[in-house]
Amino acid sequence: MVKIKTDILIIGSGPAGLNAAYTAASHGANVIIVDEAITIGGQLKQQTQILNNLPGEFNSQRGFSLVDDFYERLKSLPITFLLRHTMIGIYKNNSIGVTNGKETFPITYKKLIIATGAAEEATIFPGWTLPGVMTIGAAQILLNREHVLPGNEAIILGFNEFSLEVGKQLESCGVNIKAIVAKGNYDVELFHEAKNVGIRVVSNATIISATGVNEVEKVVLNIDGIEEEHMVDLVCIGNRLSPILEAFEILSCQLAYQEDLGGLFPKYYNSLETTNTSVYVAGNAAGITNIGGILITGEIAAWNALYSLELLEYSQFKNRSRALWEQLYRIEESQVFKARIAAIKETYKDESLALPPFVELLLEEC
Amino acid sequence: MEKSTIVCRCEEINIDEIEIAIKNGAQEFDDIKRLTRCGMGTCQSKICMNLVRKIISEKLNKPLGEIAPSKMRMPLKVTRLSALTKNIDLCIEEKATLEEGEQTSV
Amino acid sequence: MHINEHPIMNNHFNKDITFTYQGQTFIAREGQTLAAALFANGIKKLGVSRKFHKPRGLFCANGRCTSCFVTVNGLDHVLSCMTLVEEGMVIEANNSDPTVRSGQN
Amino acid sequence: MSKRYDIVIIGSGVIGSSIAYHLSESQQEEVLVIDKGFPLSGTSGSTQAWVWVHSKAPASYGELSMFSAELYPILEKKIGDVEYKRTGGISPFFSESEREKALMLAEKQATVGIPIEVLSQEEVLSREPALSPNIVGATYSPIDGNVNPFRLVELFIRAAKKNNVEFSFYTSVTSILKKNGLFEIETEKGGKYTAKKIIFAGGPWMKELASLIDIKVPVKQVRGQILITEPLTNLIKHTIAGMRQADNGEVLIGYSLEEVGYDRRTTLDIIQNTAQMAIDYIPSLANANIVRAFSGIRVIPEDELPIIGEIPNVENAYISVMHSGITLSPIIGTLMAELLLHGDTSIDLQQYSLSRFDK
Repeated sequence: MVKIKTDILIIGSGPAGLNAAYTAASHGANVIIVDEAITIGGQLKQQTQILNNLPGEFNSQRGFSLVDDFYERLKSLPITFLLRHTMIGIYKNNSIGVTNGKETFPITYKKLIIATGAAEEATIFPGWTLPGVMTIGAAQILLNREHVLPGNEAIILGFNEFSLEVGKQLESCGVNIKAIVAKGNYDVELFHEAKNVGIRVVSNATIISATGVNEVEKVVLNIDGIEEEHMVDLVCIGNRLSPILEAFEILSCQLAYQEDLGGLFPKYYNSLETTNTSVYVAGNAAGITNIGGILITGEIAAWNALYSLELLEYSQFKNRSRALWEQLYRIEESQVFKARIAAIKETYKDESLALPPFVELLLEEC
Repeated sequence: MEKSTIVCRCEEINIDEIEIAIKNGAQEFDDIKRLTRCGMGTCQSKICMNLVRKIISEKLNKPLGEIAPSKMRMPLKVTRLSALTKNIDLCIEEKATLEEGEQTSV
Repeated sequence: MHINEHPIMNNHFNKDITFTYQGQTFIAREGQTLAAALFANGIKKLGVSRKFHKPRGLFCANGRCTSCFVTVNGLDHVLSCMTLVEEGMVIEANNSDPTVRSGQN
Repeated sequence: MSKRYDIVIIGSGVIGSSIAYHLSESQQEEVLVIDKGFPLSGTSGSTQAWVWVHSKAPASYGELSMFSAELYPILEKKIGDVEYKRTGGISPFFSESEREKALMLAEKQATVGIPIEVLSQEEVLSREPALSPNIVGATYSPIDGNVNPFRLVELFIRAAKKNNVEFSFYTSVTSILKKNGLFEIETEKGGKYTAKKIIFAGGPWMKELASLIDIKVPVKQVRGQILITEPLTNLIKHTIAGMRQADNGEVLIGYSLEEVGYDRRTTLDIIQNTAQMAIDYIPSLANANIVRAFSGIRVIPEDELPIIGEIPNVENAYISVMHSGITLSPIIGTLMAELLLHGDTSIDLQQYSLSRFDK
């Protein structure tokens, strides 16, 4: 019979979960980190681009090497990794139920940090269910994690920083990107970047259909009213991300909505505690942001969990907490930070609580 | 977009079927789910939830933020029954048994 | 196709293994997922949908969409994107609803 | 301005919808059905939906259930395919000591014509080979079956709408006053309706609803948690006490009963327990994937028998609340339509009157 107890339980071993684990374990907390994947790192494992916006304590590096970096930091700390374990639900006493596919058992915790990250939104069109049509994240996983070529001739649907980055990575491995399809307005700077590397971006364009017998063979685009056909064996859907909500929902955390945070997300305070006491949120699950924001929110959640476990002195906690929020303000896209602070303000309002002066200050600043 | 375009990959429910459900009074994802089986398949609406919410928002002219998400169910991922049976002696306080067949039927 | 020389990353696979799909033998790298091993061998269609029997394959690669189910060693509906390939694995396409058989684990 | 109706039904679950449909068949009355939510968001949408007769006690209640089951084929001809299947019902037992009880049940139910066989182990396993060899016997009746509750409620509503019944969903009733012999109904949305007659079909929410007219209805809420497998190839032919396989191949499994008010959450405690029960009954289910668990709040009257008919001391007010609403909806709809349109019923409902609790 498995019976597991811990101070801090973290769901998700992506950058937010790892940074939370590092912070928590290096201040004396027992930590269990649960992830359904085979190795730690979440979506960072297949990021080959050099990450900008890393907080000061991290060296500028590529995503997959940051995972190795974390591995080195974490291996001597009191952290239990439960990889290939999936959180599937909760027990009546609020323990988290985890399965490894063979058995299911509860983990009891004092504080829970949920860092389940984000999921890629789909884009629908006739033929989007064909094999060979996949999310751009899936194509990147094949390419960089599995070292498998996802196709030879590709169309990318959706023009944004990430879809262009993966487009470049695909090209560098020999995939011919026939076009990136941009719906309407796009970032001029991004357009020039694409142009510089020789990737064609078609604007004011949509996909009419993807067809093929057993897998995708052809797509028809509508570019500014003119139809264009392409023979392809790969269609990548490069839509936006939205926070993964399942765990929060079954924990009865209330949800809120902010367009700039990626849609629905769990309501939280400036402690990153959700409306379910002792449940914290970190990383993209708390609103879609950049890698810096992901790492910092992981640390903020951990500091607050530590403080409420009385593992920190007040002054130590207060100073670091403040510094982290200021760092977040500097590192995050301003509209993301604004949306986050607005969301926190809403949470206090909904719960009829006074806004802490510090948050008020941040509100003024942005 | 063609009305026959699939929205729910698992149960293969298309735009048309969702719009009909909305016409019949459905306002939330779960209303549509119960009428059409959209989101009831193996992925449990993880892929179609926001697609459907967007259709509802457009059809009813309501902000996306006001369209409730589908109610997520345990287990959060498909799980073998055999994996669920192990370790059950832990927290069960009231042993739930069935005396008469009709008791779970309504 | 397997990528032998990745432009940025070192090759983190060091062993080849074999598996069968629909009775045919293929080579994978130890450490790859089933979905990737199949994809590398040109197998994109992993099965058909329930209602209209349309082809299905890898879509999200993160265990969420359940489009990549295959049968592994007789056990139906295994997520190929979340399962590592193993030497000698017998993999079959997901062309009908799963059948539960006794005597498996 | 308030809109006038002959009959207002509160509750659009399987019972309210069935009554609405059966009332509408004669197309004599103007009928409105009000529901606080959307159809199937409550109890009727969270059930295994057995049409279950054979173990219903006392025998007179079993008989009412049997009459209802017999109406299903006729109902399907009128409202459309509700995936009704008379699969036969099997209620297995695991120890020889239970055989005695089974024989007594068979004897009692025979008095009202419910056919029950008490099967030996070989007979059970030959009828339903997927069942566990640990089963020593079972009661079996050919009258039991199941139905698709989503189709059933949807088609009741569709047929009623065709006959000009009006429905108002997402409408909570906030007050009911009786003035000059008419019921004045106000809703949260600000709607006002008057009705000559009113029917309460609020299922588990009946207590709160009835309090609007100062009536006490002795019912309790009981949560049942149900597991669903992904669709499987044919495995189970019969409706088995605790589980059934739906038309699309999903196996529904549920045994739990908990009194937790209106809390509709599921818990892994019950889910894991239910999973064990499923494998105890059908060992090969071990390899099936569970895709979801859900719960429904069942309503169970204090003496477990339906409460049907006129509400004592409130003229023109009626009630229909019961457990096993799926099984009973065809007969309840029929009888309530008779009662409201003709003032009398073809089956005596005296034993199901709300007044029985006054004693």
